[in-house]
Amino acid sequence: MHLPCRTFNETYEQDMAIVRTRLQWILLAAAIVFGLCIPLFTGTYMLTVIITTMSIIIAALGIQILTGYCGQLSVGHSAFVAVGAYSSALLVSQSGLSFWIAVPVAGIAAGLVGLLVGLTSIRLKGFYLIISTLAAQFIIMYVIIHWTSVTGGSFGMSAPAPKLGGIEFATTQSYFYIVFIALLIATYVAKNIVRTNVGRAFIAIRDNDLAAEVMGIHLTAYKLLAFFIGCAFAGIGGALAAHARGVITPDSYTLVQSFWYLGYIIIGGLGTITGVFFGVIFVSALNNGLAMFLSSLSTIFPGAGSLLAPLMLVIFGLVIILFLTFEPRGLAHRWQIFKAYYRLWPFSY
Amino acid sequence: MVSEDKAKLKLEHLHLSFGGVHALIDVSLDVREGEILSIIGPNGAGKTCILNCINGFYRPQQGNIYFEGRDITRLQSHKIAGLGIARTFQNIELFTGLSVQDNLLAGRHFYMTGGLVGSILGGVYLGRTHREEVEQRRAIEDIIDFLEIEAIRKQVVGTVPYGLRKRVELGRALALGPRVLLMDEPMAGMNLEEKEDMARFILDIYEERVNTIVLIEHDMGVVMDISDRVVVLDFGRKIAEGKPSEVKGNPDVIKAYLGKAAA
Amino acid sequence: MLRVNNIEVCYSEVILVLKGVSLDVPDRSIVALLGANGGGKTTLLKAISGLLKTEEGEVTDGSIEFGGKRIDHIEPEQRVSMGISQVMEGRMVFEHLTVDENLEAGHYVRRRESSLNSERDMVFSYFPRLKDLCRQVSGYLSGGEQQMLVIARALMARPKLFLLDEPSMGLAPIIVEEIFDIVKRIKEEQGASVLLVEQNAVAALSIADHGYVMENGKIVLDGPASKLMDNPDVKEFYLGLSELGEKKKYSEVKHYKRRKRWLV
Amino acid sequence: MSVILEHLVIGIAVGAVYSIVALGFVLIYKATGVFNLAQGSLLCLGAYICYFLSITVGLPFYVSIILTLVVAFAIGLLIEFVFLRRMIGQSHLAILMITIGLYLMLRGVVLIAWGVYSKSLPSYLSAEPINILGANVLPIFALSLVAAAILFAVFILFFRYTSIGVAMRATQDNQQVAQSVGISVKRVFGMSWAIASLTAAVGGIIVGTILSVGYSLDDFGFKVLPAVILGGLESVPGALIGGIILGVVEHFGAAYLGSWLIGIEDVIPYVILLVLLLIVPYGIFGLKRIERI
Repeated sequence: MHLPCRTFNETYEQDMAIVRTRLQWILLAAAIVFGLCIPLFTGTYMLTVIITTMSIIIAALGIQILTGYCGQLSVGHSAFVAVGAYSSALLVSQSGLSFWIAVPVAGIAAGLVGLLVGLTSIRLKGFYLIISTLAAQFIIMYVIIHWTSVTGGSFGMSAPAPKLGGIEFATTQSYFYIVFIALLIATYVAKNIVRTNVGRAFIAIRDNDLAAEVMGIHLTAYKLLAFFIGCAFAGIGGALAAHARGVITPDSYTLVQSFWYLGYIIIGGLGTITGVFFGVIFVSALNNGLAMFLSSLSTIFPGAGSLLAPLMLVIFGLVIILFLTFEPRGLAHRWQIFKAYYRLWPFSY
Repeated sequence: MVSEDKAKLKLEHLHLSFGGVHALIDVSLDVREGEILSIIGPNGAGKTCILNCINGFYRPQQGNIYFEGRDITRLQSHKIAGLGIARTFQNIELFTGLSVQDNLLAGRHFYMTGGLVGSILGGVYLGRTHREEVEQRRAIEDIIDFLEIEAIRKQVVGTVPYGLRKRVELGRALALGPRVLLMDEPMAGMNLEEKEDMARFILDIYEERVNTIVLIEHDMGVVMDISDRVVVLDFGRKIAEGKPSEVKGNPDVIKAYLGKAAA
Repeated sequence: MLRVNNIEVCYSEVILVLKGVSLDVPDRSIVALLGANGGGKTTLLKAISGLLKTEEGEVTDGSIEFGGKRIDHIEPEQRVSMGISQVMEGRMVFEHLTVDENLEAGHYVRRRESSLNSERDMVFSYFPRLKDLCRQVSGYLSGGEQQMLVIARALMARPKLFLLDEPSMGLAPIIVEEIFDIVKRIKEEQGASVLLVEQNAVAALSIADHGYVMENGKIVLDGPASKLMDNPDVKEFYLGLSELGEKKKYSEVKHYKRRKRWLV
Repeated sequence: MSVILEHLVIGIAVGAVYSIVALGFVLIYKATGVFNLAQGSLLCLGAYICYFLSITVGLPFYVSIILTLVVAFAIGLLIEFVFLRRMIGQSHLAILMITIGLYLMLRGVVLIAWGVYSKSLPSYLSAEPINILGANVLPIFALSLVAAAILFAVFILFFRYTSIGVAMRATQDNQQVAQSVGISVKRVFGMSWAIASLTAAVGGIIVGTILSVGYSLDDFGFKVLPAVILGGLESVPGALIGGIILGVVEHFGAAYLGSWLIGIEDVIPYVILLVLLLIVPYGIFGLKRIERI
């Protein structure tokens, strides 16, 4: 919104650019270089946490597009993540397909399932639409749990690590780079979708579907597109996480997980791409911080570690409520205020 | 300017009812190329229903609507918009989360053909989608300038005051590059000064941009002064049609709508 | 009866909407409040009725007195039972309820004091048309009928002070006439006062005893209604008459506008 | 033939339980416009409180039932006061998310307080089936039929004939306008949460007796959603009929398809619901939104 001091837009191209000033380019480059260096100084455990967080961000970008931008509330996001995870795992381990093809295909598969669920959005709005995504959550997970011959049922199945021309990306370090690059691409794609014509159509539908129609926006087509894109991101995020862990079980894709995805974008801020990063990283940090605290506590009180999951539920639920009550625009909004404050740095007013 | 026989928009024997309530009964009317046509009538007479039928929100049970000779009765709303029929709403229906500029750009939706792949790959610095965005920005700047809303270009619509919002909505309708503009109570809730501004914009639009305008309005001063023809509705029926001066003197209209004061 | 002393109103703790507004509504009188959109008229009404709180608005300075008691910190429902009823703009009926049930909801504050039926009959004496519609779902009424219903609903609480917000908005001239007649009758027969916010200045000043003009959150002019109608600025900007007293034509709107004197 | 009848009767009896849970849902939605996804959590909490009072504290069962209802009423008031009061006037979506937050929180609380293992309530009814219309039904189901009948009669009359009932419906229509006619929106909200929590506790005690008391009872809130939607979000009679349809469909599903597709009864309601919603988008008894564009 506000430009740094002494920066003026003279052409529409400049006005539209995401990365506008030289400083922003430098910061972006620095961030990418820093990202690439992460494996050099973190341990395997920490790196796994980071990889998981990054794949969650990719999936959360999907729900941000679907719910945050297009306004189609989804309470079944983790089921679409599951579709991606299982498709990719099946394609690699059963059909022997290469990881590099399986992941995009998994994304498309999840997107298509999403499209099917999205068909209900043509007639349903608001609370009634929640039901169809909730139904998707239950029905998809029912199929995964009970189709034991294919999915291994509640015992789960394995998702082999990727290979590229004989080189196995078995180490956490090498897998980090795959996910990191995927995250960069996903962010770039998401940002582009939401700031061009397609994104404007999504927001138009979210804010006022009647007016959107009068402006010539094909409601059905764009709602379905939002479902496809949102669920495709979920699928790709799910597939990447699955291969990172090596094993997948249905209990990582419960309704509670779907609520977590909604929580990420509430905490980060609905309708912003940056917000997704803030939301997921915030919750992930909270979760891991709490885990560390409890495990250190369990030396004094044995059994404190088993409190992690329920305690995290309480804290997460409370954080969602607090954000909705006191900072409904999420962390991204705080970040905007912070940036505006340092706009004239080093001479702040 | 008004050509007598060229009907831009033709409504033939429209019947519309909602569960037993008749909203429109056998309404026929022509909107001629190059005129400002006002539709007046008491509340609930079916004025807005006519607009809703024209742009495809409601499907009349009987009757047909032709636009430039083409039957549009059963077309979907977004297709009708694409043909060049734009409208504004009684209670301002803007995209409150978008900036003024993006609201207008959303109105240019039809002119952007890049689609999804284009916007994924070329949205930022390359390709046709990018050129398109720049082009459309130029087109809407023209409208922004025309409606004198430069100062709020980048403001989120939710924070813009009421009078200006009406103008933004008008701008969004213009962004569609329409051949017919339907306006539903553009002056509602405005004071005299704002009404004058709005009247000026409507007349300017009529001269420079859209030569066929359909207006629903309650302010008789505005209706009688700026419209070429007036159609009067009452309980879903058309009870009068003609030049403002003719309608003003029509005893049926006085009885049903205008009241003693106007006589 | 109502005295507003120099109040300031803020939204979301930042946006100052009213900047020191004072206003009096004497007993048994109609006071018209004119002014441009976004000038703060509706905000003033909501400050008086207490509905500001649901919109993150707050009276930050000054006081509002009703019948000698300060009311600016009490809950809206208490103000209704003290005798202040607001009729909000936009014909806000409870659209899924029938006409009868709407009236019953209006009677809620007096449910222990008077019988529903007698109050309803009193209201029907002003709005005979509603009697025939009483089993209908109010969402399907016409605009004029809805406007009558919301006034009737407010009347069910037997208020001493009506706050009427834009009762003529979007209504046919003939209905506006009818509604204004009824408002005048209510004032005379019920002994109530009315604070009327209205864009239709001609109609408003014709029934009002006193008038205020409000712009940008300040009162810029006030006086007896007859005197206001003679003021040249009011004539030009609110009544639509040129300086010679002729009606202006919209087809000849100028691009240059005379500046209002009170804004300089 | 008699087999089908027996399935039908049992289905209806199970459905009565669903309707009680659905009723709590409808009550909150009707008065406050909140789509309460934490309804199941209230049920679960009710069951645990009853367990706590009757087993842990050791009160006589009937005393603990009454105490449970009192506590549940208070909890409803408390939840509304602490978490929802500030949200009056906010968007429905935001409030929906608050209830999601509540769901997560309450599940956490229950897990911390009572752990993951299920508990059982004292057996206060005989396990001898009784005969209704030729079908053998457990007494608990008969009890739930009676409870459902009483609750529904009370609430239908309440909304139609009392001023407070009308005030609650008015508040659902438009909060600010309700306030402008002197209805205390806060009181209406508090009341409806309290009543809904009480209803949920009744459901919790019944469900807890039929199954057992465990943390996953909160999923019941989602299980009855098809019933709520089917009946229409704001219709009390709709909740009754929706609940019974759900019970019957589920029971027949389990009886006739369950042998091939294990657990199919859990998803059948959703499949049917989806198909139905595409035909009747507002449910069977739902209010059609009155749109005046």
